[in-house]
Amino acid sequence: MAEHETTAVALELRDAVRQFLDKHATDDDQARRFDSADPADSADLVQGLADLGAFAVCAPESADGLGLGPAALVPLFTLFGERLVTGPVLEQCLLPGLLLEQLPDGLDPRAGALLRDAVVGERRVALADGGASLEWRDLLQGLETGPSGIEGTVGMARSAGEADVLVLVADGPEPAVALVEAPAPGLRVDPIEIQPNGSRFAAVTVAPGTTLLPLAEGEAARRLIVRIRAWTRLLLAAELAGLARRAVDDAVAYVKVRKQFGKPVGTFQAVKHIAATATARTVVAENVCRAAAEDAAGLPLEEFSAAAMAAKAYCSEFGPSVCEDAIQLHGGIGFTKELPLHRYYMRSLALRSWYGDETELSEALGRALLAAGGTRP
Amino acid sequence: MAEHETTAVALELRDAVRQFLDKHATDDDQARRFDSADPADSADLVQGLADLGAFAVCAPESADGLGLGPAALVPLFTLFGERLVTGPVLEQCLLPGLLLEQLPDGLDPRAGALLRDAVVGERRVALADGGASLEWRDLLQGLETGPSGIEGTVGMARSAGEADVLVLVADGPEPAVALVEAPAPGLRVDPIEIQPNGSRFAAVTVAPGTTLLPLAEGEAARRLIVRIRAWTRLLLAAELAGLARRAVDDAVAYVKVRKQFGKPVGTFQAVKHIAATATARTVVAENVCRAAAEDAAGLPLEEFSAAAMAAKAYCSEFGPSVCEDAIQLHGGIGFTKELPLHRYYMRSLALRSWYGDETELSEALGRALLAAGGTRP
Amino acid sequence: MSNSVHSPDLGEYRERARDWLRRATIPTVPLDLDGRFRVLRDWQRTLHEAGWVGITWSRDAGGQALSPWHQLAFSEELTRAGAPQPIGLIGLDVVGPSIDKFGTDQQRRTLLPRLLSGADIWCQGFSEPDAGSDLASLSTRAVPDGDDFVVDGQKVWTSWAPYAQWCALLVRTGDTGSRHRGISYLLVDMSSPGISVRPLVQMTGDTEFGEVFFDSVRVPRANLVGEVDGGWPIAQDTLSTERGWYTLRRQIEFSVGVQDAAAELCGHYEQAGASPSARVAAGLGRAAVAARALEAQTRRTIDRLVTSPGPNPMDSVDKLTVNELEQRIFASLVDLVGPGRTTTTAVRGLDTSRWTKEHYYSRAASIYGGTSQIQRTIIAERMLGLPRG
Amino acid sequence: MSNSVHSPDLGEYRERARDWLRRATIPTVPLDLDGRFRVLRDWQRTLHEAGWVGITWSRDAGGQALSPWHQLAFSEELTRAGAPQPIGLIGLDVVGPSIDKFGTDQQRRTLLPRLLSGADIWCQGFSEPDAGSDLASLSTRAVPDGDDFVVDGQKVWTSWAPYAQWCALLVRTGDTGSRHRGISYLLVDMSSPGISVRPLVQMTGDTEFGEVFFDSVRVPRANLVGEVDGGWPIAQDTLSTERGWYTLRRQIEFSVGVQDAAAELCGHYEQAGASPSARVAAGLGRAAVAARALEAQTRRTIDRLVTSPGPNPMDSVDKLTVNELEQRIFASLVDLVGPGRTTTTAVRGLDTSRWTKEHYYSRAASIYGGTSQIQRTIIAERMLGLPRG
Repeated sequence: MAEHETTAVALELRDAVRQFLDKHATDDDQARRFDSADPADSADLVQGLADLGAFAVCAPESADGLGLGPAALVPLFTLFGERLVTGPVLEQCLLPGLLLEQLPDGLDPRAGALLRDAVVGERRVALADGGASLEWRDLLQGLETGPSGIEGTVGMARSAGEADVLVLVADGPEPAVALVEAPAPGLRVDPIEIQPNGSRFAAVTVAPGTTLLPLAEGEAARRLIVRIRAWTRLLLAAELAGLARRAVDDAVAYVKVRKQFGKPVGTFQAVKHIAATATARTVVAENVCRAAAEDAAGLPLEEFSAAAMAAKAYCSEFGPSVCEDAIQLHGGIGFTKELPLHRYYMRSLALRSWYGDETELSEALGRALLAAGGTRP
Repeated sequence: MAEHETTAVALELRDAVRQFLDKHATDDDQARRFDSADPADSADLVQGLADLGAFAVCAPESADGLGLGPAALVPLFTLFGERLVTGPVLEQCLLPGLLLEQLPDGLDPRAGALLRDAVVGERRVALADGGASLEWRDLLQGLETGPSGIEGTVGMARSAGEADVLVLVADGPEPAVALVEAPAPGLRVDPIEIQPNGSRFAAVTVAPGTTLLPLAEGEAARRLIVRIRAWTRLLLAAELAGLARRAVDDAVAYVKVRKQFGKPVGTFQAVKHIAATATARTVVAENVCRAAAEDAAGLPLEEFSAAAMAAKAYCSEFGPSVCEDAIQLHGGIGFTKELPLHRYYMRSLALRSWYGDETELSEALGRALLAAGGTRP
Repeated sequence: MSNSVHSPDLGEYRERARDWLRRATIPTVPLDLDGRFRVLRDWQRTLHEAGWVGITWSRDAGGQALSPWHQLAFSEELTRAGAPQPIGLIGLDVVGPSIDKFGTDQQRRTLLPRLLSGADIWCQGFSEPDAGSDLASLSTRAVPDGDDFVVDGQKVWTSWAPYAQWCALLVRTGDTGSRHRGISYLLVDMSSPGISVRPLVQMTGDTEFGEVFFDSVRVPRANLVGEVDGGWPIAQDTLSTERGWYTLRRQIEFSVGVQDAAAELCGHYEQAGASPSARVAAGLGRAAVAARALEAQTRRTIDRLVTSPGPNPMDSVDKLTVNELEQRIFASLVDLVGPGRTTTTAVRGLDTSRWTKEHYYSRAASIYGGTSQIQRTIIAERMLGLPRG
Repeated sequence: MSNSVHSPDLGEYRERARDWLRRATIPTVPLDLDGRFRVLRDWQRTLHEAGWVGITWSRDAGGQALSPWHQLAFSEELTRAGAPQPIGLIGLDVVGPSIDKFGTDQQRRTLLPRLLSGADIWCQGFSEPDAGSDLASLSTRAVPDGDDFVVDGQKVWTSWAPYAQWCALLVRTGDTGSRHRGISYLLVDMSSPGISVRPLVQMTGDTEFGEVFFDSVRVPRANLVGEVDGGWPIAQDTLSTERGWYTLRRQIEFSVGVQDAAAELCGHYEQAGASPSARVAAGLGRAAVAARALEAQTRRTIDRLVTSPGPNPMDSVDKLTVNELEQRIFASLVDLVGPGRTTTTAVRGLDTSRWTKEHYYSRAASIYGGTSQIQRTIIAERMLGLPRG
């Protein structure tokens, strides 16, 4: 497609998703889904998004995808943040399409079939990657390449308990990426008791000899892993920006009507300044994601990875902080379950440290910058 | 002396110093001294403080001291912060008295004489200690015990260029503390080019075989080093609290008279809130120093050391931040040399990282807490 | 902890408290609200029988007539022993002292003993949906009718409302625009007809706050404290004391919290034979610095409780400081569980559920009991003398 | 850098700029103010002769009639080449466009060519000691007298005042209380009798700001821009554009600054054969995140300069963001020199003098050009629609 066609399709999809969410993701719906440890509570939402083509966005047209590239997911995830669309959506939107796009040649036929099924929403995909944190690698553990293929344990894999297909990432000295169908002999998926955050987690153990569908090895795998993590970070950042947007919009609306001392609290300069600061940070959060998406196609992989880290670092820091400002602007009611606001805050904190909070990503980015001799990234 | 007598003497001294500073440490005087790399510019101030007995505060009465203990220096250093009393004052107030008090028995006679001279202001004392920073140990380097005694280089020693007597701290596997008279064969003191900050620095190199006056070795030295560093930190913290106090007081006075939009800027809520936050932090900074001083006599050394680290960490963080608030409250004029405020800020930044900024001290304190099994310190 | 304002030697008192606590059966507090209320009320009775409740109250009012330092020392020992505070703090810190100081003999005689023992739990009906920060604009009306007042209106942020036997209620008895000059202070039996309660669920899942609705509730005139329209100074008088005690109790909880976290981490690293990262050490240390700063600040609070009780803008410095440092302490601690915060799994020995909940709760610190914004305005105007709008 | 609003392909233009810069003699800027002014003015002439000044200006006004993206690309290349900006930015960004848009033909013809070439350096007489944030309250008076105005008053924060040939002056021509309705825009020859200048020394030691005193200074009526009492909208119109360009230029300087710091550290660690600590890496990374965030934000600034020039509350979002991120960048970088900041010694390869100075200067970011407080109020009222006091 030409660029303007791509943009038109992306905008059309976003509008369709927005209309769907207006009906099927009201605050009450999302409250129910958010607190639930049961995937069944978000099955209708996931199916609806599949029907709209959300999981086909970045899949190549040859695999029944929309061929818009993962950059088109960024505005969608900002919307998902604004509407608190949670559950196994990120992995499902990103991974099948990205893998099909990156691995078109010689892809294992069964793997191809599984991924194409996922594109149309007939299978659920999750990611087992020990690299979802650097500082907490002891908690995350990870997979590596053993004598008979990928093996090991990932301590926390998001949505793995409800997945039919797991993307396994081995990031040791011999990098590899493979699929595994669940259930499978040798594969253990143990759900973890969660605190409400919008996502479910499971520990994933792959025993030696588990039947895998290899996707990439060596340098190709290393690059694929960098790419998967970069896009995951950028979409998480976009979701965080959306959460911040919704929180600050709610807060601004509230301080216009809420009265104390005989006038709207939004009249008070202290309130204005908190709202203004939170707004500016939200605008920057949106723009830092948008800029990374704009750059994705033109940048070398390592530079794009750095841009995604920077976006995630910014949004990890200011997403939660904007939500905190929004709670403060609401006063006591902002701290209760009377309003949806608290879920936006809880979600933002959950996303903050998933694939790196601002501290570990700043360190990683600093190291990348030093490794590159001070030039980009 | 009984406790109430001690307090009375300390208060009397503080009042006398205050009156002296009113005359001899005006803003103009301090501007001249602050920017100067020449010790001669603060010689009169140092002599005045000596005459008032400031250097005798914590020396035992047996050594012509006031016997008030180093805790009595804490309010004095808050005052020094408020009045921007800089130069070689901290080392001179603390070290002779503390060493004479801690090492009464079997002290080398020459060392005793030097320290007693310093108590009455007839010699200048400085400290050569690589432990003035943890993170920047590569810059600070340090001394250790060699075959013939203490040797090595301290990259930055405050006021060392103008000292007659250096206190050498060797903190390697064989801790030791010694004095050296300057000049001495084998001792090099190389002044470092400074940026205006109220202190001068020199690099100190002690060659093997330099004539030293040993003060302590082994466990006694280790404990003495902990004690010297703890008091140094606490007095630096007190000075930072005083700098913050002066900055916020100036800013509050300014916003009461400075008008914009037809009224004093202190009328605006945003201005009020910055001033209030800065005030609260200043009060806490003062109190955290005062509390550590109150506790000094009753706490085991390691706990007092932790209390001093905490005080320094708090004041390192909020001393400069209060000055930044004060500059912001002043608007453009706060950023110029028209007012003394900028010197308070520059001084606070210089003290922030001397003997540990909030980051390295938090880490050190965390490690101390973990080493103690979670109980105090 | 030493103090500057002639603190008495508390060694013996502390020893007695420790000794008693060692022998006492420290209750396990259930998570469900009913159970929690029951257990904590029983615990207050136990404490009261042993002479550990109303420590600073006069003997006349059923207390121990000891100093604030004694109260603080006991609170410290209680917290260090892992024991909960008595449940009736609103009664003990706010309402009781008001009744003692401003109430009638009859009120003192009938209400205070049951308040101390926990037989009666009190709630506080001050805030309203449209009068939170601006308390003086409250609109719950009390209209005299024979020997009663008839009360209509709504209160909010009333803690333990569904469980309380009594409520200290601020009501408007003056004209609509009378603000603080037209407010009276009533004591209301919560079993009176016309009272209904709706719990408010907080982000933490706790539900001890609620809304209380008053629909033509009859309150005997004998339950008025002070004069008609004279309720404002009564509320102000004890609110300041409450704030002081709140600061002191929270500070103790934070110090113990930091020590608990350190002990959890220690246990983990010892068992794992590993050494904490710079980030873990610095995060714990950052919390410890904040806890110590707060401890230092509260020494001056207690000086004030002894030497010059009553409203003081320095109370707002305390409150602002607690807000800021509480948030810092728990942000620093919860930061150490990283991505584990979405689960209940212990991370590096840390009790993830506890620290995430404490962290969520800390966000309310800058709102409840007067927002940080209100405190800043009080500091600026009453302490720094900056001109009013 | 890609852009969303149809940015042209700048590859060739950039290549031409790079090529020119490679061949040009990049000046070394002396530290003393006289030398600095002289060298930078010469540099502007050199740039102008090569067609790199007034890039977005119309050909009619002596410019290159290219897009803001061209200007940005050239500024980037200039900074990356280690070359200074032309000195006459106030003329180029603020005064020149005002003269071009609102001035007389005579003003355009005589003033603009010399402004572009650097022959005339302009300063801006807007702020006053009692009219900083509240510019509309300015009180410097201009009274008509024959063919002249007679100007009396004082301006402050006038950059390059001792060196400027011309000053764009806002004066009060209306009644005392007329605020923005009684302000006129005059062009004043700085060699006119009655003008005196006092430099203000900043914390950084820089002295390019000054106070300017006007004592019965005669200014020909022909030097009025627009109508009498019509100066306010002229000033507003270009102040917004200035803010946009300021943001863009600063962003480039920050990005290059972070890269310079990284290169300095790299050189050190390579030479030392050591590896940076977590704190060093995180500090550098933190600065890099801030620089990237600002880069992302300024893409939208340039979109705005192209599609909807003129005052926009989003300008205040930009300014607030620059303030916050500039302070963060330099606080993060100067933090890396630790206790070395009191000296001029390089620490871990870092140019201590440079980073301490940049850090000091960054504290002015939230004051100069409209304080952060003013920006927040503008955002709240004009963008979020919060009610005015």
